[in-house]
Amino acid sequence: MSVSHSHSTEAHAHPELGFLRKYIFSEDHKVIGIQFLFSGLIFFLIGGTLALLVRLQIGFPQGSIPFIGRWFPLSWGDRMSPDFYAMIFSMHATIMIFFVIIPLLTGAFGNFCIPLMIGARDMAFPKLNMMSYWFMWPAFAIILCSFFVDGGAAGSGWTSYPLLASATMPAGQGFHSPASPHSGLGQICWLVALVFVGISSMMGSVNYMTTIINLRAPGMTLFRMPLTVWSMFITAILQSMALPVLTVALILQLLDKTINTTFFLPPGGMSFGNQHTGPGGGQTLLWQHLFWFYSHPAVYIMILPAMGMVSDIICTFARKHLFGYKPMVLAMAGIAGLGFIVWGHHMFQSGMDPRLGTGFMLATIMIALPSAVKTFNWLATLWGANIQYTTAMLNALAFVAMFVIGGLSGIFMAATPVDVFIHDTYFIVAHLHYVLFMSSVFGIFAGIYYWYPKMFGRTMNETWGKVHFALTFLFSNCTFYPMHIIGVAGHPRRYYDSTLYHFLDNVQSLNVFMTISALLLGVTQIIFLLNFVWSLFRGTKVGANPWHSNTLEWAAPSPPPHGNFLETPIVRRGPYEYGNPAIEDDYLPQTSPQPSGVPVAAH
Amino acid sequence: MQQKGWSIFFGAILLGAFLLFAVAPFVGWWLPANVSTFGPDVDRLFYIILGFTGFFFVLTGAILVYAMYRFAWRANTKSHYVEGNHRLEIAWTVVPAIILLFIAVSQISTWDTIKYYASMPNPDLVMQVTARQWDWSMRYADKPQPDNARAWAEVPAIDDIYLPSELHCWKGANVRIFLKTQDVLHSFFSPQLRLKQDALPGKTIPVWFNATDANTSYNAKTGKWDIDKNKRWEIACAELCGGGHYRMQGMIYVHENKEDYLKWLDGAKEAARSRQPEKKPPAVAKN
Amino acid sequence: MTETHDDSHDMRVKAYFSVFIALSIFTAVSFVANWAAHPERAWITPHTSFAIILGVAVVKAVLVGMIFMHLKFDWGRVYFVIIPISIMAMMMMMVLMPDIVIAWQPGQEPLEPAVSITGTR
Amino acid sequence: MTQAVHEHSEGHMGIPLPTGKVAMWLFLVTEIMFFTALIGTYIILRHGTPANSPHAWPTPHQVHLVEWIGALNTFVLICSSFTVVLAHHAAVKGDMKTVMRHIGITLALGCVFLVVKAYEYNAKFQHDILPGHIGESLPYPEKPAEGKIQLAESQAIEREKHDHPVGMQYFQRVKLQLEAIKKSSIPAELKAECEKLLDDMNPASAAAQAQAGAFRRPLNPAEVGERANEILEKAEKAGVALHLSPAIPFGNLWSSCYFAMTGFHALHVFGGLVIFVVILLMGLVGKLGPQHANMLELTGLYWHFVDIVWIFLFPLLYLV
Ligand code: HEA
Ligand code: HEA
Ligand code: CUA
Ligand SMILES: [Cu+2]
Repeated sequence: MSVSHSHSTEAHAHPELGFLRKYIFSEDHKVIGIQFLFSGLIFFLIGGTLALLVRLQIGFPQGSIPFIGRWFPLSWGDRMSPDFYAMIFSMHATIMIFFVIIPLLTGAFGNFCIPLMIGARDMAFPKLNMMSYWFMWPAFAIILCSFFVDGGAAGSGWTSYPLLASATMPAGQGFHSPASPHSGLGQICWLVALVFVGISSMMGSVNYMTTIINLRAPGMTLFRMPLTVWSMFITAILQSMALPVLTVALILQLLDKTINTTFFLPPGGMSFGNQHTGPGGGQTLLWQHLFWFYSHPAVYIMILPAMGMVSDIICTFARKHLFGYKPMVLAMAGIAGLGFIVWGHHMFQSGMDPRLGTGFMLATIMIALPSAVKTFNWLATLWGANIQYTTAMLNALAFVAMFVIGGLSGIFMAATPVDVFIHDTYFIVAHLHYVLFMSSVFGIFAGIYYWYPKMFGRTMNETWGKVHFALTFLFSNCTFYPMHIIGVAGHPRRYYDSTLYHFLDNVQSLNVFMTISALLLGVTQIIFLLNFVWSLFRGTKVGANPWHSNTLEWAAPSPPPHGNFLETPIVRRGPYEYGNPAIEDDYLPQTSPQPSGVPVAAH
Repeated sequence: MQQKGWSIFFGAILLGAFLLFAVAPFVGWWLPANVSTFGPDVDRLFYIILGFTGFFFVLTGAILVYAMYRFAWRANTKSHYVEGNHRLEIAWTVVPAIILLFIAVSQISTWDTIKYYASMPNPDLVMQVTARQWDWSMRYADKPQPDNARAWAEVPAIDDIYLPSELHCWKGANVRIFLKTQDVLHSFFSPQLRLKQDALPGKTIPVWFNATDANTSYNAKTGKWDIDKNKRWEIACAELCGGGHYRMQGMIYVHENKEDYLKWLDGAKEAARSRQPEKKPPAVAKN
Repeated sequence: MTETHDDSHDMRVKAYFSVFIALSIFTAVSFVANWAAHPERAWITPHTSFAIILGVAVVKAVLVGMIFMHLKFDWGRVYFVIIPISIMAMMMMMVLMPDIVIAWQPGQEPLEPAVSITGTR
Repeated sequence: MTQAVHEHSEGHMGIPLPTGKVAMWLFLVTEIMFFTALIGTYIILRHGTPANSPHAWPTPHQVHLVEWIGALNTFVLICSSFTVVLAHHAAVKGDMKTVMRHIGITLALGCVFLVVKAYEYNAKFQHDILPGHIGESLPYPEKPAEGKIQLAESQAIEREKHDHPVGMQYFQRVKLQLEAIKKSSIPAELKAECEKLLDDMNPASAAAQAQAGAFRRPLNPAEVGERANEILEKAEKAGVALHLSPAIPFGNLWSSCYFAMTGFHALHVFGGLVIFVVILLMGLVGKLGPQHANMLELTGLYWHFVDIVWIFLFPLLYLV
């Protein structure tokens, strides 16, 4: 039970905090959110750079990269070794998911938006909130150091399936793994780092839920909350239920690796050439169950907040009331609920009982339903709108377009017989980048462009923002769309060099094309980086509500002071009163007094 | 105008995406040849889903682009004020629901055929494949159907034949493979047979297929069995298994008929016998 | 404090005490049930004993939850937390059952599990 | 430790519960899932072992688990739950002295629990019932009939190493342990038994005996396990503790589960004890007052949860 001091007593008389308390060990949710934002973006660069290395290898399997050998002794001279390749795509995915998307969506936007959008002064437990950020630091440090430990960082994919990840020598023979050089200390670092990420997220989610349940401003009923808050709420619920399971799985694997427990090692142990593990007794498949029990809900953790944010952004710039507010909320709840019973779709070919496969398939395909409801409601919101093409809006629209592609490819894999062919091919890689990169990341970009003025009091440069958007949209499609095609041709994923295979001869040209697009995509991000930093100091200053938006955060000054609101806002209506014909303006903030002649809305 | 430009930009990219899928089959970027009895079913289901998803892709894309074009910003106008529409909500819940249910249900029987142990046909040929870092160790009994195949899969017999990474069978044979692994997870993937199955440490997993086309013939000149150049059917490993994952390659030899297979088997036995002495485990004394 | 119940404090202590006694007795019951099912005695079948022991554990947990953790009073305010999590917890264990426990195992196949453990007794 | 004081100040919306309590319940949700995953893992792994065979799950006796000690610990935790709830009750009434006394008792009971646990763990270490240490034998096909195919004696062990490498690890472990036992002071009879086993494990001496006429082959790990178990049984009867790894089917898995589950439970108990110490210290410096009733309730919620976990762990590990 962590604890907070009362803000009600000191709300209007803040003692000036020192630099350290104000910007580093801050308990202010906005500062913590921005801290998450900066760390997430830095890790995005690292993860992205790794992705480019991955692409280089696939596009030019025989090519050489001069600096690799100098930095990382494990590689083969000027070329990447296959082990090294395994390491970089594993770390690419790990960093992108656990150190970029989740911290950005829930950490940065969750922290920044929740209290502001429900009209609270801060999170329920500011100290806990601070701790949730600082518990990320051991994870940051460990995951970065793990590149340089003996054997290199983890290299068993972001899924870290045993036994490749977990095989160890018998007690007393050190932490080497007979399975792969990366499964020794590097894997241990991976596990420990993720445990820290998990603890951090768990603290965050308890805090978010409590805040949303108990600290809403007067008048802010549940069904007056903006979808961003709803999505954060549902995400927090997902996290609090799913994360502990991952934590257990991580700890069990950690025990397997360090003290020779046998949770994932089958009876009799396994043999690697002339090296052998200790005795066994457990079940290899158990890890996959525990892992996906978390990680499937986790993919919704990585999309729901983006969906919520995008809904708000679309409404703001479409100047239109959200179409079907309650169905949207129910759809999110439905996705979350169903999300818990579909994890087996990652395991159709894993040797899981095929009868379970049928059940998981039915559940999985049904999850397209709430997603359909969301998609059609977005489209209906745009219908008859008055769309302002700001950078934030463009990114949000791209989210909608790309999520449909990513979601529809999910249906192929959900169908068990088709998945027999498609599983672990580039079709999956295409799917996951469409939903993760092209949906979640576009959602994040949209959120950054949208809330930037609230965070820093200045807008980002719109022109460069649009250039960045257009190029990103173009190149990311060029990078990831052809992956569907090579997936259909059977190109397995996680392949260091596919030119060995006769049936893939045709598609190598596409691989080269994708690599070039990916490099251009990487260069494009420099525009974003420069725009972001430049605008911090030189962006146009703006007032409290530059987008003429309705939600509560725009009622606070930009950037909001400690304590957020000059006076506690009173909420009088839902967040989507745009284009109401009964009033003169085309928007009506949640806090504004009821204009005369307008009937009070039902909710 | 600059406003409407964005809808064209979106439209162009979505159209490009659509066209790439339309063109791909004609330039060889598509499903590999299909030589398995259940393969056509898999492909049919693939096309069914492609049809539905293609339809919804075009539908949503068209609506999005049209709305972006039609409802781009105009000063001094207001958007339509609607909060929702129950009938529409129900419609776009129920229609996809029916389609999705149809998609889901249509999968079940094919899945059943491919994977359920109970519905696997009686094998004409039994073999046991052990995956390991990084090759496939194929074990053949000295006859196509060993007695008590399941037990044979567990306990090697003395006259078994081991071949690294070469899978031999004949056209039309119901082949059953008992799939094992010696170390980590691997996955037996044959694109042309539309077959994929992970090998799970500690378990023995039955897999079956029936090839509908042959690719192997006897070359009297060299005395070897040759694969047709245009029908090289590779086995790939589809589950990350360490550094050599990408080169864990196998080759499928489908003989014309059982006679050919038996002929090949005899040859293989002969070859194995001549290799025998060095291969045996540490000295065995017979008395 | 937001306890909106109206029973007197002494009633509460009484309730606590009875729960405490009940818990102790239940512990003894499960111990005895196990003892009685020991192969040497086999007064009851292992299944009966299993049912008793698990039933007792559930009852004990409910007692602690309801009385000690004040769910009796707070139920109306926290049920929306507890019900989903209970379903989730049960489901997680049950869904794994068919897979790990019966997948690719005897019954369908003529042989013992792929790896069996032999003879040390 | 003060309380969260956002209780509906300024007319905030929310459910009529103190924020701290909401958060505590939500925290318990994550804890429930945590232990569900652990316990679920155990149940599943356990049911995944072959049932109705002699090689099923180890019995408590095999792994030196004493049921009544577990029951005693259950009782200890129940008592402590009772005292914590009394402490909260006293705090509501403002009787801080009683609060201190009850928290003190709870702390003591918690310590008793951990001491008993430590005692149990110690027994495991003494008997070498640790993950990765226990003899787990592999499927040994029928022993070849005498005279049919015989391994050259001196190479038998080599062959074992090749065929059953994991068993050989146990083989080596027992060998070292026996050598240590040989040097210790135990009843002569037992010592002789150990020496004999050691001798039989030695391929050289087996070969020597074979030379002398009687056919002998060195023991394989499964047989070593059998013999080690016999010796252990005799030692137990004689009241001697031998540090010798037993052979127990699925013993490694059992001890993995046992240590993981009870270990994490014990960590939670320890966490609770730290909180109690803090409360006591606050009381000692006079900072504890009726305003802390809420905090005591939250502490209690946590402690009861830890109790409930044990209520399930006890039957699952010791009884069923
Ligand atoms: C944000 C992340 C995210 C999201 C939202 C999703 C969403 C979905 N995913 Fe995805 N998935 C991943 C991230 C995500 N996934 C990742 C990272 C992996 C790979 C993990 C790894 O192995 O490394 C993966 C892998 C993966 C697999 C495993 C493939 C394999 O390994 O063999 C499957 C299989 O069923 C699947 C299915 C689905 C489905 C059905 C949805 C659905 O939710 C999608 C629903 C949406 C729509 C369907 C579109 C909108 C709807 C309409 C326009 C209505 C009309 C449509 C119809 C009638 C069809 N995903
Ligand atoms: C949110 C998650 C996320 C994101 C954003 C990305 C982004 C990208 N991913 Fe990744 N990816 C995954 C999650 C993600 N990926 C996952 C889960 C896997 C599965 C891993 C597994 O199999 O275990 C995967 C696997 C994966 C593969 C398959 C590897 C294989 O199976 O062999 C490939 C290959 O092309 C790839 C490429 C890319 C590319 C080109 C990007 C680009 O979009 C990145 C663009 C961003 C940048 C480039 C950053 C900015 C860069 C600069 C500013 C450059 C300038 C700086 C310097 C030069 C120092 N990813
Ligand atoms: Cu074997 Cu990948
Ligand atoms: Cu999934």
